[in-house]
Amino acid sequence: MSQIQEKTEIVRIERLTDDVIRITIDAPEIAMSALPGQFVMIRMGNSSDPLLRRPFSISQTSNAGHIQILFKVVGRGTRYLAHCREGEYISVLGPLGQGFKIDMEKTSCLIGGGMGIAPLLFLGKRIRQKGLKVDPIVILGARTRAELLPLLTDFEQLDLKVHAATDDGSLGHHGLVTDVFKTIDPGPDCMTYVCGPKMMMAAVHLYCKKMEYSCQVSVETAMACGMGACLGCIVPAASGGYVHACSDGPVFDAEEIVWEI
Amino acid sequence: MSQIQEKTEIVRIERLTDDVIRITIDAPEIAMSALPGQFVMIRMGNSSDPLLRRPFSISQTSNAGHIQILFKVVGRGTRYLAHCREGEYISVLGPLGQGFKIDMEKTSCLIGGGMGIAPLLFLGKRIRQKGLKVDPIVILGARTRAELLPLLTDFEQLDLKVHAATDDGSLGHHGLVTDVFKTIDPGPDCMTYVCGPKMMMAAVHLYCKKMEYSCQVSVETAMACGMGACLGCIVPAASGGYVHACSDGPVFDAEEIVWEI
Amino acid sequence: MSPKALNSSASVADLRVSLGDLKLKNPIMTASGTFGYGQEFVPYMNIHRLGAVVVKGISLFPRSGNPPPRIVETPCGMLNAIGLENVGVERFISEKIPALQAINVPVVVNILGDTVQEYSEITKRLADVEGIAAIEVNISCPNVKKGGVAFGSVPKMAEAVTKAVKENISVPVFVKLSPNVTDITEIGRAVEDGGADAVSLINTLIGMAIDHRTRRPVLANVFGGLSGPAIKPVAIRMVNLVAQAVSIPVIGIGGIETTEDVIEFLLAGATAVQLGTANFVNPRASEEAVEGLTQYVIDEKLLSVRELIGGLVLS
Amino acid sequence: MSPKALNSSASVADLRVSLGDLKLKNPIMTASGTFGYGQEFVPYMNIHRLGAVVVKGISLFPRSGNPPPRIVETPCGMLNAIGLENVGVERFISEKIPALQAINVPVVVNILGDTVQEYSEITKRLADVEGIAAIEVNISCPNVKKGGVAFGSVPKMAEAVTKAVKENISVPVFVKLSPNVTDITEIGRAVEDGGADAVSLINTLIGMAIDHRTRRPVLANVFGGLSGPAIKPVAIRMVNLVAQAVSIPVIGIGGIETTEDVIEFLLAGATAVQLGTANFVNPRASEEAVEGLTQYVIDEKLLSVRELIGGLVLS
Ligand SMILES: Cc1cc2nc3c(=O)[nH]c(=O)nc-3n(C[C@H](O)[C@H](O)[C@H](O)COP(=O)(O)OP(=O)(O)OC[C@H]3O[C@@H](n4cnc5c(N)ncnc54)[C@H](O)[C@@H]3O)c2cc1C
Ligand SMILES: Cc1cc2nc3c(=O)[nH]c(=O)nc-3n(C[C@H](O)[C@H](O)[C@H](O)COP(=O)(O)OP(=O)(O)OC[C@H]3O[C@@H](n4cnc5c(N)ncnc54)[C@H](O)[C@@H]3O)c2cc1C
Ligand SMILES: Cc1cc2nc3c(=O)[nH]c(=O)nc-3n(C[C@H](O)[C@H](O)[C@H](O)COP(=O)(O)O)c2cc1C
Ligand SMILES: Cc1cc2nc3c(=O)[nH]c(=O)nc-3n(C[C@H](O)[C@H](O)[C@H](O)COP(=O)(O)O)c2cc1C
Ligand code: FES
Ligand code: FES
Repeated sequence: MSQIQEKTEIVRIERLTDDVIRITIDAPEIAMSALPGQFVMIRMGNSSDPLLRRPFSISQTSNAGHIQILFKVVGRGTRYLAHCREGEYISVLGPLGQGFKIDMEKTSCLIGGGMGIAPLLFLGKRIRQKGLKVDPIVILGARTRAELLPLLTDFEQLDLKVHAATDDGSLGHHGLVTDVFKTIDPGPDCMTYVCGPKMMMAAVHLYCKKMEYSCQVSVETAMACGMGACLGCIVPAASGGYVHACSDGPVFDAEEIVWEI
Repeated sequence: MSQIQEKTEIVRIERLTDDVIRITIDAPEIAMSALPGQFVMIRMGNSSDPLLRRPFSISQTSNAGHIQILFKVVGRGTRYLAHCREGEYISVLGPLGQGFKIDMEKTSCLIGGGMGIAPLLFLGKRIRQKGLKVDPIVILGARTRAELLPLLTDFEQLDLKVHAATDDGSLGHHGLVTDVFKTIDPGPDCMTYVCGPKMMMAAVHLYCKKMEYSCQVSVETAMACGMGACLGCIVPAASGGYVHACSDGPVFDAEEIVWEI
Repeated sequence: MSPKALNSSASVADLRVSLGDLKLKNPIMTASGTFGYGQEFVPYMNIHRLGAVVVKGISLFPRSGNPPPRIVETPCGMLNAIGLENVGVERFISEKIPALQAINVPVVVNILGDTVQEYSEITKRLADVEGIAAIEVNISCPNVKKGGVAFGSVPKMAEAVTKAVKENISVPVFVKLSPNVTDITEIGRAVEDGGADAVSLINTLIGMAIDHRTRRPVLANVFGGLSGPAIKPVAIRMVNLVAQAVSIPVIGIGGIETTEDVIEFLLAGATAVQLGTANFVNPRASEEAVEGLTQYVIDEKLLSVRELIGGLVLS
Repeated sequence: MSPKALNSSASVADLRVSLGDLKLKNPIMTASGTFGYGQEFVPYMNIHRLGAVVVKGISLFPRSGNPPPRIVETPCGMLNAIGLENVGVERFISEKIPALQAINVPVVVNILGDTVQEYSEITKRLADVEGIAAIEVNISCPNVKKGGVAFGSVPKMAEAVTKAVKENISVPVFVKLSPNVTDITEIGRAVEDGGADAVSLINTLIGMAIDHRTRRPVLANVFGGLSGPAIKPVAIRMVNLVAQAVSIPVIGIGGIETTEDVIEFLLAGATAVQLGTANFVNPRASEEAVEGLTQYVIDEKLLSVRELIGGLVLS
């Protein structure tokens, strides 16, 4: 019997802002095998309402067998999760999906917006561990300083220099992460890893196309199963037909999918 | 706008045994107007599953505006309630139904079994306050000493002598409350107030009939609304047709209803 | 939403809708069988703020209904087999109507029968009674003359019942459709042909619950009607289908609990809505929906709530 | 229940059931479209413990299915409009069957078509393929030749499809009924007449969800199929009705999540059951139901699980 699905204990809950929360979960099997860009599906209580699990990117793993997720309270499921207590048990399924493909030959550029920053921390850490010659470039954006600051700290602890951008200019560049990206020259062999709002990812993808950078994006869709069984999580594929966000993704080469902009 | 329905705060949670819990709720309007034998309908969370409110007898009220309910964890609803924390808010509807009709002229005999003891405490207190000449007779039964003891204490604090009976003989009489009742002579003018398992109430009713005592019983049925609107909570009436447990009861003269034994 | 904001702006929000000749101050009604005879809710809410109240189904003679158990909770819903317990049309007129008139809200009388004849007779009896805003005809009952097939599942029968009621009364007649049919639009068109002023839908889906411990059906009646949030997706779709198939107004019913639910039913094509099971969970649900809808009309700067009706955007 | 107790006594619990000529080691199956092609669940459970696996519906040619969004959560349920995305019968045979054979569990192939002709052709193509335990015919699809009326809602059409499949294959044929009909027993009898070896029911109820903010249907396809616990009461009743109306076995489907649910469906008259949406919530649900049912048969000292079938006690 595989141990991928677990009754896992919440070991820490950190309220980073009013509606952004980080939860540390004791899930050794998941922590051991997870790759950056993969996600977990978490059950929202024991009731049949809400019925379906909710997907969250794995934002960090630890050698102690913990995983971390970072989420914003947007609806009933996340409200439930926000109401959980340390010591409570939740049911976690994972690690799921195809993560980022780390390219050791290129300059890495991690670009994240809002909760899309979550998987990039895990990615940044892994890149650090692999010991790439050139330091990855990290560009992170959010609405406000209050939202962005707690997320930056993690990256800085990895000794990664972060370029910040906020919608209100309260931290770093006043504007979009793409603006910042355009001011940086990573050299021709650049691999961008992007996660954030759809419009932001589309903009980064367009710029990468122009600059002939490679670009991987992590997409979000509605999901019922997270494991390729329901066929609910499709994204139109550039080659025609559809790909499945949960099993073919959530990370795709930006060229693989159709961008409706 | 009537304030009968409230967002009320749980001010105290006491775990009397593994599965019997007493909750104190700050609900001044309910506390002020409640009568012994009345009940409240409590919502089990914000989810639509479980959908319906659950009925609980009011077990005590205080001048500080608190009400108490005493319940056993038997299913999802009560499990939810058991999981609540002090300081949490729950939605309470009440006071509902027709309570006990206190007869000042007769010797009161309060007979309760299991969670049926809950409304009798409120009744005993009210009878005490009214200052009946003869002390009420109180006979309480439960499965074990562990279950019965914490419930007895409340009555003893009212200076009421309690005759105990337990299924396993670990406290008081080894057997049924009816056995105890039969050993007591309350005199001819006796009003029994009974709440407990159906078989127990039926047995007390039969004995009262034989002895020509008056007998009021508090019945339990499935309930959707608790306020006479759904017509779901019927009990076959001795006069034909049905009475409604939530609005005609839950307290009935035992003669009013049909006892299928 | 602050009550203050509401009161100060309530006058500017136009929530009026019409169901045939019946003008309602807002589209929020309560569903038959879930709101008693109105009186029961007086301690909990301001009934007069509702668009209308639909009372428990009334038959020609009193009925004591089904034996217990009559209700059981199901996932996000409940089954009921009340068996149409009611005081009968005579006592309804003498006892309930006067009290209903006192609460100052349009009263819709839901009626039911076992034969077309019975429907006619109840209607005749109600024809001269003051204080009835409209009749809602429940055609989900089995037709005893036709071997128990529900009036609501055969177009011709549904039309016949509608005609029998229409011929005997001058107030608007709504016909309440059963969802337990292959093609509800067919029944909708039939009752429109029969002269209905509006259609109400949906009544309950038929269901059953079994207690695995006793190995018995939970309900004494074995089968019961499923209501509550569980059925909302089925109801919205049927409202949407029927609203496109008929030209009379549709009253949307089924799992409505919140202002958002109301808006969804209006967008799907309903002119008015009824809240049923929600009243049990929250006796103030319908009044809160009136408040919520008022605020929505203001916030969205709608000229009238009627802009929402059938306003579903299809790309 | 301790796994140890289970293993030591598993041999004494008789969970076998028969669906026509197909003998299953236990009555727990997975529902079409909710279990992929089986492979997806290998990391989470011991698939070989299941009675059978029903694969995603297969059509003559590959289909890419409906555009997104295809799914939306509803109270205690979900709507799906996958649009029957599948690899087509050829790739199914060449790619999926070999992998399915490796997991060592009977495989039921769910098929669908737009015309009777298409159903025949898929069946012919599957007739000689090794490793198919049975065919399940999905007749909820609209018949393109008959103006889009679903095969499953007209008895004659349902019978014709059944016959077309039966004539072309020797393995048992199950026909899967749609609940969106006035009288499901009529369809059940028709497919029995057509030669079906068993009936599976229910497929999804048709429903719709609207996003009140965008004022659009949530699903690109507008309508979708409602599944999950919400529909359980409707499913149990239909299973109970059909089990009494036909003499072939009934496979119960709809909102089943737990061992208790399985027992209820068996009592209602089902010979076997399928878990659908539950697999998404808990990928181990079907295996847990096998464990739970085994323990139940032991605890209740049943000679066989078959004692439960139709064992509903009516007073
Ligand atoms: C692969 C993947 C990884 C994800 N990782 C994270 C993460 O690390 N941190 C995080 O905060 N969120 C993440 N999400 C989004 C997260 O799953 C949703 O926010 C969550 O499911 C909402 O649940 P809810 O019950 O609170 O909201 P619901 O009540 O379901 O919905 C509330 C509101 O949120 C919107 N919403 C629902 N699902 C999504 C979604 N997938 N994306 C955007 N809006 C949505 C709804 O349309 C609605 O407006 C991820 C999603 C996917 C598919
Ligand atoms: C007027 C009234 C007053 C009540 N007062 C109290 C009280 O003071 N303390 C208390 O502990 N309980 C009381 N009850 C019973 C209480 O309402 C139920 O225990 C509760 O509703 C169970 O909810 P649940 O969700 O936990 O159980 P469910 O999941 O609904 O059911 C779990 C199990 O409990 C059984 N059950 C459900 N409802 C009842 C019921 N009404 N009586 C007996 N068994 C039931 C079910 O059949 C099932 O076996 C009262 C009931 C009524 C009608
Ligand atoms: C307890 C109960 C009793 C009902 N009685 C009636 C009735 O007498 N006449 C009728 O037309 N509908 C009756 N209904 C159906 C409701 O009016 C409504 O159509 C149905 O419950 C769906 O709406 P809901 O999901 O909001 O409850 C009853 C429903 C319930 C739950
Ligand atoms: C995402 C999804 C896809 C489905 N695809 C099919 C299918 O291809 N063929 C079919 O006959 N039924 C299909 N169904 C219906 C299920 O097999 C089942 O009949 C239904 O979901 C009810 O069971 P449940 O409530 O346990 O999910 C699908 C259901 C879901 C949720
Ligand atoms: S979420 Fe089910 S297939 Fe992707
Ligand atoms: S519980 Fe609804 S009428 Fe009694």
